[in-house]
Amino acid sequence: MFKKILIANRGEIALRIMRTCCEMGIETVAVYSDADHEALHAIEADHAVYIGKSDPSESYLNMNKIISAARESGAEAIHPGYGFLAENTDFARRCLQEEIVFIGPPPQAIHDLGDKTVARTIMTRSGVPVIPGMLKPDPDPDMMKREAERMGYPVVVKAAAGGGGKGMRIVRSEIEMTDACQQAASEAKSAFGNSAIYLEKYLNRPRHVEFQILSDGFGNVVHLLERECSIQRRHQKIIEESPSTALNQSLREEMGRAAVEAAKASGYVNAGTVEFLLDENGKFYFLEVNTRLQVEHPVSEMITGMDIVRQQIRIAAGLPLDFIQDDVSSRGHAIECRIYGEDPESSFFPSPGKILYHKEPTGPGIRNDCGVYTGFEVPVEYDPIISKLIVHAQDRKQAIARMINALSRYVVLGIKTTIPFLIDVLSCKEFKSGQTHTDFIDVHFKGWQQRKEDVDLAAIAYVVDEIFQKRKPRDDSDLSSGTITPWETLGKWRI
Amino acid sequence: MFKKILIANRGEIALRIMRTCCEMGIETVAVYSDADHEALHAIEADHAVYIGKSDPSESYLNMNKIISAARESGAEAIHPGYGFLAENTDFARRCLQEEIVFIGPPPQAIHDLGDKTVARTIMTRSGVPVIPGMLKPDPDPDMMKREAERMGYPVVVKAAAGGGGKGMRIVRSEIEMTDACQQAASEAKSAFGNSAIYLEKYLNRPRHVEFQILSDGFGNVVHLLERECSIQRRHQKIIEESPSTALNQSLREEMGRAAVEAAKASGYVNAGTVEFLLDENGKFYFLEVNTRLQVEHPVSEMITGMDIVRQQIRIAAGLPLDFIQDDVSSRGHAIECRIYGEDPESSFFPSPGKILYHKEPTGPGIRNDCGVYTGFEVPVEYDPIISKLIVHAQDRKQAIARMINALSRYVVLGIKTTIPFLIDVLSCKEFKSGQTHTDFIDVHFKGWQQRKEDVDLAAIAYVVDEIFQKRKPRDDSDLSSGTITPWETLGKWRI
Amino acid sequence: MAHLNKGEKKVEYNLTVAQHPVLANVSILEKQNLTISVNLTPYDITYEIISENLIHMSVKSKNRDRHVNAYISSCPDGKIVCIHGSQYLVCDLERKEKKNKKSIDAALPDQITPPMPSVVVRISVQVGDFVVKGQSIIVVSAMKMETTLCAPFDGTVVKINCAVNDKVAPGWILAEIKKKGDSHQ
Amino acid sequence: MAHLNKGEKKVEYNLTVAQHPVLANVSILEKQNLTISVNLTPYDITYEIISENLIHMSVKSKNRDRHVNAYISSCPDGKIVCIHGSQYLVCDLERKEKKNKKSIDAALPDQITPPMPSVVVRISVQVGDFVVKGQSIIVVSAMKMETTLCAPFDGTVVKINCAVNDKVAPGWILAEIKKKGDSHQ
Repeated sequence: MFKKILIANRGEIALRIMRTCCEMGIETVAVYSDADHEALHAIEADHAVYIGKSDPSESYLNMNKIISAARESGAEAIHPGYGFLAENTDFARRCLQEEIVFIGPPPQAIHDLGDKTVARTIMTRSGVPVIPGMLKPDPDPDMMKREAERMGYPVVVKAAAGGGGKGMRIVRSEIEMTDACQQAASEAKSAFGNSAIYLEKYLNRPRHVEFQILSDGFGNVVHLLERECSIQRRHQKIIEESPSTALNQSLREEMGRAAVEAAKASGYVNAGTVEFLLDENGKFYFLEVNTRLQVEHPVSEMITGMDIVRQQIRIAAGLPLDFIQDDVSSRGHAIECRIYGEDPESSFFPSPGKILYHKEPTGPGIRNDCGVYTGFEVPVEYDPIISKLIVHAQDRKQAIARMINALSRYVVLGIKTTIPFLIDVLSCKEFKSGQTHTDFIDVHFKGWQQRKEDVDLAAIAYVVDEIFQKRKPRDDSDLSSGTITPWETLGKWRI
Repeated sequence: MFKKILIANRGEIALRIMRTCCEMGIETVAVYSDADHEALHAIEADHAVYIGKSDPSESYLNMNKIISAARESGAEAIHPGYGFLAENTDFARRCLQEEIVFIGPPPQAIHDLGDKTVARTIMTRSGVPVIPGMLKPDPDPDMMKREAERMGYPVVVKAAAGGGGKGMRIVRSEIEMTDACQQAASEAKSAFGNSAIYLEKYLNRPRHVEFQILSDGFGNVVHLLERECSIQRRHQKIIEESPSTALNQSLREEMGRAAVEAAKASGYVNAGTVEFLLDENGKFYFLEVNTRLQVEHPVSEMITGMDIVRQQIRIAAGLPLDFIQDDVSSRGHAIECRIYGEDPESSFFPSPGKILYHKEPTGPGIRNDCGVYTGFEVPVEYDPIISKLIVHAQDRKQAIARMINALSRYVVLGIKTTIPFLIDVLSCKEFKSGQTHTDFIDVHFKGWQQRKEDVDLAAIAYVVDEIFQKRKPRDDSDLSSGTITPWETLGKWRI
Repeated sequence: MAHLNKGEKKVEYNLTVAQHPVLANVSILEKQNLTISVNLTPYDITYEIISENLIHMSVKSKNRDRHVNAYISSCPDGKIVCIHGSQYLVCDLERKEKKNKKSIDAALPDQITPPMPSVVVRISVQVGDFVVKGQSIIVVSAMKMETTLCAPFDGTVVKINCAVNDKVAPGWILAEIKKKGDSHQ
Repeated sequence: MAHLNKGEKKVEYNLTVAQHPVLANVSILEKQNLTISVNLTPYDITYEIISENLIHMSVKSKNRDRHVNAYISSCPDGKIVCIHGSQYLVCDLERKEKKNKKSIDAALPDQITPPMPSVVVRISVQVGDFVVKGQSIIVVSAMKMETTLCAPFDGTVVKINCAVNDKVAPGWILAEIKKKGDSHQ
């Protein structure tokens, strides 16, 4: 087993990986940029290496710096987390050359599955059902218009190298096509360094159901059941759960088999996720394979009792899986909510800044994978995820109640977060009845505004605080320098 | 189902019960004494009723005040937690008279099982094996000496009304008997209002293994498997785990059947715990039934996936169990550590005072049921439990690693706690190999002193803090008034 | 700002709570007990200061008796209060007025400024262009997300103050648009 | 207490850490970098003040290079430092001396005082009794636990300052014992 692992990431996922390393007796090496001198991942690791300026291209995306940090610190393996270099074929290849173990799939699998059009070809060949669409990317908007005409609108412009909803646009009529292509290509270029885009038919009100898979490179491939991830904002998941309310046992088994087939067909090794869209008739289509640890992996950990990061490290160290498909079973119901530093009243626009107060919920069945603390300045340069709040309970109803209570007790002051929005989503009858589709937020929560029922109480609290609280004198200079509070920006913002 | 429940307790257990009530949509009523004006249970409940002075007899042990609080607030049921009135027959009877549901067993069962000698008679009659000893209490030390002579030393003086190690003394020779009887009787009197004591044969190096049971009053009795609770200080558990390393499947089933038999024989209803001692030859003996929710119940919740408090409330509301014994299965391994405000370097003497800083560990597989916060003054009047830290992992080895890491990240400044002691116990090879007996701490950790390996680092941290930390001016008056820090008392303490 | 009439122990606050105007009249009765009328609704309050960021209150009104945990922190514009998971910005209007006099006028509706520090990705217009409300003017990128800054009304682009790849911050005026109505005046 | 020789930026501390005497010689090199020799062992240190209660340090010595999170809080006697789950009381001896001069002499070995606020349950001796080391003198009860205060040495009970059911606190001298040796002087 490895003695030292470098974690080429930051925030909550870097910390989550450290927890497992620590339990396995493996030393951890963090890397950090200028913005992350005081970040939790940098201070909690056994070692920490400074790798450059805050801009991702100068630090977390800079392969040379990551590789040097690994060399310098004597790390034998690199865990890339999610985002940054996690799905970068060149980086995986570079690790191979440098004889540092990349904790993830082999470069070829990343490459093939990273190009959505290649992936679609592989799946088609292996009999895994795919969504109708183009098998090759094309930069020409006119060509795209012709393809769209052929499939029928609405269609989706997607980045061939995409993932996480970046470089993706729904196009409902021809006049939107040129702009959508330009934006998607530009976003794809800056997010993945690859501007190639292609078209897929847009399914009406599908569900997003994915399967976690583990493959050990010795021919053993198992899946750890499904995650339902239909609740999305800006094409990015925000609530995930397992089991899915849409699957019965036979569909679950069928989709699980397809997921294992997809992994085998692509020569996949390590942990990955096979994503499907499920239509209203219970027909499912291959969407893509995420060749990395997913943000939502804890949902599967809670219901199966497994530690997926531990499995990743074991597989990377060349160990075979020590269990088979029949050993995997589901218990209870798990839900994950992503606590983002975003303003849900304003299209989930990022809300970076200093966290003036941070209190995590604790108690039975509550897990919070968190990357911040009171006083931490959430940087503007990176993904605005604050934490993943996960609950596990005996059934879905209990899990929902547990999550609502946990969210209500989660306090983050100083930046806007998704917490009040998530409480409303979990409390609504459509979510409670399991009617979750990828258009859920657009349909039920468009233009959502925070409830204002406690305005009087807030005024009362202000007054009591003003009169009776003995707080140290307010240091306005500290608060306003470099910090944008949501309210400073709101007045000037239009989108 | 109830609309409102009064919780006749304080601290972590009151909060733990509230969590479940809240998830069930049941309003909670807290009660609090002078010492608990700012206690977490009082501020997190939906309602809170002041019930008197800090001395337990004037508040948490005062039946009239608790009953009035329930009347006044309109609570339909009372959950007693553990300790205080939880195992008080008169209180359970009083609730019955007042037509308030007591969330616990019927008065007769509390009465019979509360008198250890009556309980021993019931078990003997039903064929549950009991430890050799007296079947009736006796106040006369000379009579005790004769009984002890007959059984052979060592023997244990026990409070007939006892529990939690209170009113219990091991007697190894005749000359210790008079003092032991006096002390045990006095402690029993003040703890349980009943000074009756009796003798049992002292088993050599037994393990303490107990079974959680649930009985619905409709004849359905199930057990939720075992908890191994051998690691005790001052005859009180401090580390609990499940599964037990001492049980194989057939012994587990045999003991489980005996536990269910014990519950049936005593007419038990609601959640309870049947405690056994297990000797070196795998023979087990009935020890006692705890007729309440146990401190260590989360261990069973983690491995079975059940919420025991929810089951208690359901049963009290007259609902039958909605599962059978075959539905109960164990997954993974769970360990609980009790974080006490005690000084483990000095015979676990209570260490009350103001918590100057409190940081709970969070992350995968970690649960902390906690009753305090930064700034809270741990009162001198009550049990010194700060929190129950529980971990759940795939196997015992992983659970131990997870617990050690969680403990290392748990910071409580201002009072002494069991944390550094627990880290050392979990790290030692005897615990790791599962060689846990009730004499574990006396044998392996007598006169334990905190490791001093980080003295240099502590000095360095002091210096850096002194020179560079911009802390608000120290308010010595605030810190020393009414607060005893461990260091103020240590110099003067001899025991 | 407080108008404290000594002897009566009454204080008046002129607040906005999440942009709603709120007039709060406070009477301090005794230790830890006060009444506050919020826009004429009377409340009877007892409280405990639990920590620097937490006030526990018992709030009685005609219909309800509630226990409330309010988490509070100061911020440059006032205080943030969090109750039951929802955040409210509470500002004292008189304090704000004072502050505003010192600071430069901020809310100019005919200017385009980014919501947060970001990088300019594309500029879709040129000086002199006539633009319609909602039309894309400048696209900026921050936290891995592109945001389009659109025209707030019909008008003419009179100035562009940035170039592609410029790092820009809130308050910086990236483009100025002369409103259609204005241009005819 | 610090001896600061200006120009050199050197400071010396005379500490006790968990009752171990520690002499710390500090040289401040530049921003966030210093060397400290602890009882002659040299360490090279960089640090980040993360919060009021947390200092993150990188500590290099001849053999090791460690990242340390030290949690710190002031207490009346000095500071409590928690590292890897273990707590250390760190006192500055010179500061302590000053303080001690002001306070009454505390550590009298021939007196019996309770470790915490408690209630006297039993008094096992009378004035004039000769007691042997370890013999039970007074039993007190606190936090539901009885504690026996025993004789620290052989001697004679010269005074008892409490009665059963008295509430007593640390520092109160409940009983005084004249040491055997002393009585023969």
